[in-house]
Amino acid sequence: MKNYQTIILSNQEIAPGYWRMRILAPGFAAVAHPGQFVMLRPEQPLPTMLRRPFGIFRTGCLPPECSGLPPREYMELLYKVVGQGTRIMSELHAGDRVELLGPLGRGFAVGDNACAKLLVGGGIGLVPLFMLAEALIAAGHRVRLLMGGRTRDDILAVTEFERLGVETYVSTDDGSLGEEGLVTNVLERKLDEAPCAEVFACGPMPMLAAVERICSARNVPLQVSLEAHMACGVGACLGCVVKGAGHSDQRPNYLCTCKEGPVFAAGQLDWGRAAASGEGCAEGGCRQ
Amino acid sequence: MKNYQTIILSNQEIAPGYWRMRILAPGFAAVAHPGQFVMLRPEQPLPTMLRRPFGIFRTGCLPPECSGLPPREYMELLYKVVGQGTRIMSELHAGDRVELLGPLGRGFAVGDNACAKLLVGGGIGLVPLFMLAEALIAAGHRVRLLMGGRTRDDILAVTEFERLGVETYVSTDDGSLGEEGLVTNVLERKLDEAPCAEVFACGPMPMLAAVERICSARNVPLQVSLEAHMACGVGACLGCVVKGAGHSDQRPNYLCTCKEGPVFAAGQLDWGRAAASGEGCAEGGCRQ
Amino acid sequence: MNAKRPNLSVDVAGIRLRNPVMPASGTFGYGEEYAPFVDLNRLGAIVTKGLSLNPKAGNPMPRIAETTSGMLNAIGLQNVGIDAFVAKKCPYYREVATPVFANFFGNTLEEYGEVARRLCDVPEVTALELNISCPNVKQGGIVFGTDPKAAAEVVSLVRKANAKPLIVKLSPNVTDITVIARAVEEAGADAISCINTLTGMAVDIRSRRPKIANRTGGLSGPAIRPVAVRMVHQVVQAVKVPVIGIGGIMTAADALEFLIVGARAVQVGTANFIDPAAMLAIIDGIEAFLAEEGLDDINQLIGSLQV
Amino acid sequence: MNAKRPNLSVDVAGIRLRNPVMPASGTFGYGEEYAPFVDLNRLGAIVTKGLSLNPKAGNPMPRIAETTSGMLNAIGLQNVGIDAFVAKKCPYYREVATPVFANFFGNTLEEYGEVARRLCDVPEVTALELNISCPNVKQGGIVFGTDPKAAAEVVSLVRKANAKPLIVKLSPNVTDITVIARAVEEAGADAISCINTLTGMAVDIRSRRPKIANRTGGLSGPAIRPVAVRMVHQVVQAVKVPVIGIGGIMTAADALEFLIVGARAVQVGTANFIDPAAMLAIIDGIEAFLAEEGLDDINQLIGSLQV
Ligand SMILES: Cc1cc2nc3c(=O)[nH]c(=O)nc-3n(C[C@H](O)[C@H](O)[C@H](O)COP(=O)(O)OP(=O)(O)OC[C@H]3O[C@@H](n4cnc5c(N)ncnc54)[C@H](O)[C@@H]3O)c2cc1C
Ligand SMILES: Cc1cc2nc3c(=O)[nH]c(=O)nc-3n(C[C@H](O)[C@H](O)[C@H](O)COP(=O)(O)OP(=O)(O)OC[C@H]3O[C@@H](n4cnc5c(N)ncnc54)[C@H](O)[C@@H]3O)c2cc1C
Ligand SMILES: Cc1cc2nc3c(=O)[nH]c(=O)nc-3n(C[C@H](O)[C@H](O)[C@H](O)COP(=O)(O)O)c2cc1C
Ligand SMILES: Cc1cc2nc3c(=O)[nH]c(=O)nc-3n(C[C@H](O)[C@H](O)[C@H](O)COP(=O)(O)O)c2cc1C
Ligand code: FES
Ligand code: FES
Repeated sequence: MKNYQTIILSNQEIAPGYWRMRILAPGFAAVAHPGQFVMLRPEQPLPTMLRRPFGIFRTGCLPPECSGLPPREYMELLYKVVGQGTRIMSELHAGDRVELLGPLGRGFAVGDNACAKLLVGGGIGLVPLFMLAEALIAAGHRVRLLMGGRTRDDILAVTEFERLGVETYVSTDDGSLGEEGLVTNVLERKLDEAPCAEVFACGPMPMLAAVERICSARNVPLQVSLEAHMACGVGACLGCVVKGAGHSDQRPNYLCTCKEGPVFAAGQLDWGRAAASGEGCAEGGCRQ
Repeated sequence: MKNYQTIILSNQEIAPGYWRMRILAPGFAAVAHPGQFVMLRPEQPLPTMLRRPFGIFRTGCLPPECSGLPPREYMELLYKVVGQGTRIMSELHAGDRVELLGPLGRGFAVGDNACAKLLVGGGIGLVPLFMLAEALIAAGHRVRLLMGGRTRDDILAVTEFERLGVETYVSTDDGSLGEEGLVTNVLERKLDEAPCAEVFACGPMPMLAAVERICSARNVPLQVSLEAHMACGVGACLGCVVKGAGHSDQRPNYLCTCKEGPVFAAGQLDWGRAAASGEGCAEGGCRQ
Repeated sequence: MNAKRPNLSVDVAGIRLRNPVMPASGTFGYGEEYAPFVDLNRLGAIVTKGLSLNPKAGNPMPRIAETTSGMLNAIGLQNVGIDAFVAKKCPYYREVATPVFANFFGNTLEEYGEVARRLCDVPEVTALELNISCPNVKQGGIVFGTDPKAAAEVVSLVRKANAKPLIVKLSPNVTDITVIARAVEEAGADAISCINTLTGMAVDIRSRRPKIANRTGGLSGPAIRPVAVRMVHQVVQAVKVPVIGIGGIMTAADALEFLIVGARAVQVGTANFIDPAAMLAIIDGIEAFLAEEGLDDINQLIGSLQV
Repeated sequence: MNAKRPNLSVDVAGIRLRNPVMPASGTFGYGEEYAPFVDLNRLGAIVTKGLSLNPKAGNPMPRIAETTSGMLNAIGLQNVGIDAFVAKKCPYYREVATPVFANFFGNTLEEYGEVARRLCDVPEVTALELNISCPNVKQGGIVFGTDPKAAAEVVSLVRKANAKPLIVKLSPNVTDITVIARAVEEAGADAISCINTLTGMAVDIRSRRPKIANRTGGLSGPAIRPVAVRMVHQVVQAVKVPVIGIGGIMTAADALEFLIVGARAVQVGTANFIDPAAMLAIIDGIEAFLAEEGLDDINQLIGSLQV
């Protein structure tokens, strides 16, 4: 975990409203785990000021150039323009300065469970699954990606997963790409076909809640990556809490999304309430 | 007076800390008078928000291009980086969008007085004198520019005045360019040589106060261009007032720098107090 | 898409406004200053700068300073005085088909009363906006608007002096704004506008001097918006009369926050300096929002906060 | 240039600090969270998040929202409780050579007293920072810090319960902060810190819901700085005890504004989120400013406002 004052190497729109930003980050790859995130801020006078949290899509290295430029390690974000902060990000160019805090939080736990790995991504929730897929493939696992989105525009980077050797299954709400319907339908079918599975999911809260119901009904291990509004990203402000399992007002069990997450084993969380709340993330607070 | 939503054509550092910005402004030249100003704001999310006032240095027109680009009318600023707003301006590039309100205020009155015209500029105070020189030369007057600055870096655009046919006399506090000493010494000498003169001055308040003493002692007509912190630029906020002649708490005589100025005949202002205050501009309020 | 344009008109203090957007006092001159940029006939109302019995000189320079997303001003309520206003500024309003709200203040109860009286027979003025954020010089400088009794007293006096619709503008520099709001409602206010500026200060670190000559000044602009939205929310729940929301409104989205918490109309202040046509963009933006949300009347949006 | 480095150390409530810069409560965790970015031994002090007698759950989500140049938070004073603090967090402070100020609060007088008592025999805690911006549940939820009598009462109780240096942190949501400041000084405060957050609100216009679940939250960040500087200026003139300035400090220049109006030290809050090393940059910036201005002691700058 480090505060990089660094530059953008490239920033490109890859689908309507979705951008990919490559940021120079020496030494980052060696310490980044799948599922971790960063807090980012353009280094310029801005009316918005808080850093924004983004998953780490991947890390990589540019080879040395004929011009004599040495190899350059980078990390990559995939982001969706949703508000002022991400809009400003989309207007940045190669060479513009950014401040990058990370890698932060607890990522996916990759255990020795030999069952098939099912990665479930909803829209931009795909982001943390790429490095996870890399790690699982490297460890010799069979990896499938179930990718859902509203329309074909929300289905991202699938060919990159395929290049890793991941089997991909795409579904869209409007049927404009892949199967028509919810990604959770695909998940149910896959689990019915092959119940020895482990599931890793990231996406909007209603999707995660459905995934949790499906997995807990079948006793399939599940890890989810959550989102929450964050100020510090390091466990200091307690702004990003979610309710943990067994939470009650009398016996609060709060978990910090930034520090104890963003990835949680499903059993750590209070699904009843989270599902009922319909928020973009499970609700709650920081366990001390 | 119009609110242009337009673009920058160029923005270049012409001396350490001094920049020249050319802004596309169709129709501007036809209505701009020497001594008027604009209120400028980069059209991007910013932590600073108020527009900044700048004198109009000159207007011009780019000829049509082989590429087919039609002739483009522009206006030009000369500005000094002094704080956050001007620093942000200096980081803008050709093509960046700006909002430009103007031309604003009352400029120099060019009467039929046949005496020699002495233009006295201190540092960036030179700006409004260029269009004045153009107008005076066009009207057949003999025009001299007495230009003062702290060091050679503060002496700007003198050759451009010379190209108009203006005789220029440079002085610097440290003698690094031209005569060593204050521009007011040069003014005294010139007035002693040829007392039939009319003086137009813009620069820091202590300089203007000295110019006023020199001119009033000799009964030489003087117009000065003042600076004041401005919010609206159009006479609505009353933030930019200066004390007019005969002002007292009982019988206030306030003048709006933005609307009744920025150029005033010396006799309109309350010099006693202004000089004593040592502020960057005469002090006061808006006459109604 | 809705073919019919949504209704934007609202009723404030018995006055029908064509839309809920008007300038905040002191940021739009007497209206005329902005006529080159804004068709005054498109506004919900025109609000004049603060008027007093006698012409007022205002504070020494510098009077304004920018702060982060805000500005401080200490204009000192400089104005032409009520008689010059009536004689020289009012005739212009005859050419404009928009209601005019005359904002005014006094340094004593008597002054407040007298200004109100002199506005009785001025047909160009539709309503009064009473600014109670002024020190009561007779009572040791305590601000009328920070004490519920003093506030009520000045409101009932003005209420008696002039029968025009009466809007009372509250100061945010108080522990509990609902106490003041209830006091002025009981004393006869037909509407409440809030907030005026928060008292603030900024220092030039090189000269060690306050950035404005008066030392402290009123903080306005987007910086104060969350405080303003909170206070409007509180006041809307505390009183029955309509509330006009003010504070840091730069965009239609900002104005909508106030309307959603229950403001019947909004005033736009500092934004006029940044973009002279800000109010027009805000009106258009509100209309577009209603259309997007499938609402055909702005009154469906007002007070629609889900809690 | 001055070859000798200027003196930055100041005395607050009888404690010598190596420099006047410390975190604001609740924005720096217990200190440990920021150790990867900030050498805690470079700070003037460490201020803990607010502690209460029993562990406190805090408010529902969402708890934070960004506003223009500010943020709203309604964490709800979630904390581990005083006993867990002493048992689990304090040992870490033994490795740090920086005074620790324990910020705490209660919902009743008794709770305030009891927390203070339990901090008596905790050598790792150098001083107490008493947060009186909390509702008094027994007295109908009126905030201790908005009523001079209630404020004085809680301060004298704590004063008796614990002999450590006592800093009292004031709420800005009051009509006249000097009244509260004088009351807590008389009741035995050794220093005053101000300001806590301004109460604010923001609304999501699409969902029509408040942006934070608790509806209102505390506004912090550069937006509030002018209000904070004004209040510190007022309090410095009203009391004799040292004042710690807080509110929207992002840079050394911002901190210097507070010192110039008379704050003996400053706390940095929201800035820590934006730049984890903000306090170090501020300390370095203050030192550089003193050198540029030819001052060899920060105490020459404190209170140097020219009016
Ligand atoms: C651990 C984590 C990983 C994330 N990874 C990605 C990613 O890889 N790609 C991507 O596009 N987005 C990701 N997000 C969501 C991303 O942080 C938000 O879309 C972004 O902060 C929105 O900022 P804005 O200024 O454009 O939107 P605004 O709505 O204007 O933001 C206002 C405030 O709300 C916060 N906010 C708004 N939406 C969210 C959200 N969904 N989650 C958290 N805070 C939010 C912002 O940070 C800001 O403080 C992630 C969020 C978290 C918590
Ligand atoms: C009529 C007029 C014409 C001007 N013409 C020019 C010009 O041609 N070239 C040029 O370089 N400068 C000119 N100035 C000065 C210029 O407006 C300021 O230098 C500029 O506003 C500083 O902004 P800043 O954000 O960089 O500085 P900051 O000091 O950070 O600004 C803070 C605030 O103070 C105001 N301010 C600071 N200095 C001045 C000043 N000297 N006059 C007015 N407001 C000030 C700013 O507008 C802003 O609101 C003119 C000013 C006036 C009133
Ligand atoms: C320069 C200036 C002058 C003002 N003059 C007055 C006034 O005369 N009377 C009044 O009631 N409010 C006055 N105000 C307060 C505004 O009407 C408004 O309440 C405040 O600025 C908050 O709104 P804003 O954030 O949109 O600017 C003034 C504000 C500014 C910035
Ligand atoms: C997330 C957050 C949590 C806070 N928690 C506390 C707290 O527990 N106790 C307290 O006295 N102040 C608390 N505060 C207030 C700060 O200490 C400080 O007074 C305020 O944020 C203003 O300073 P700033 O603008 O530098 O952030 C908190 C502020 C924030 C932003
Ligand atoms: S974001 Fe601050 S604790 Fe998680
Ligand atoms: S700048 Fe507003 S009146 Fe001159």
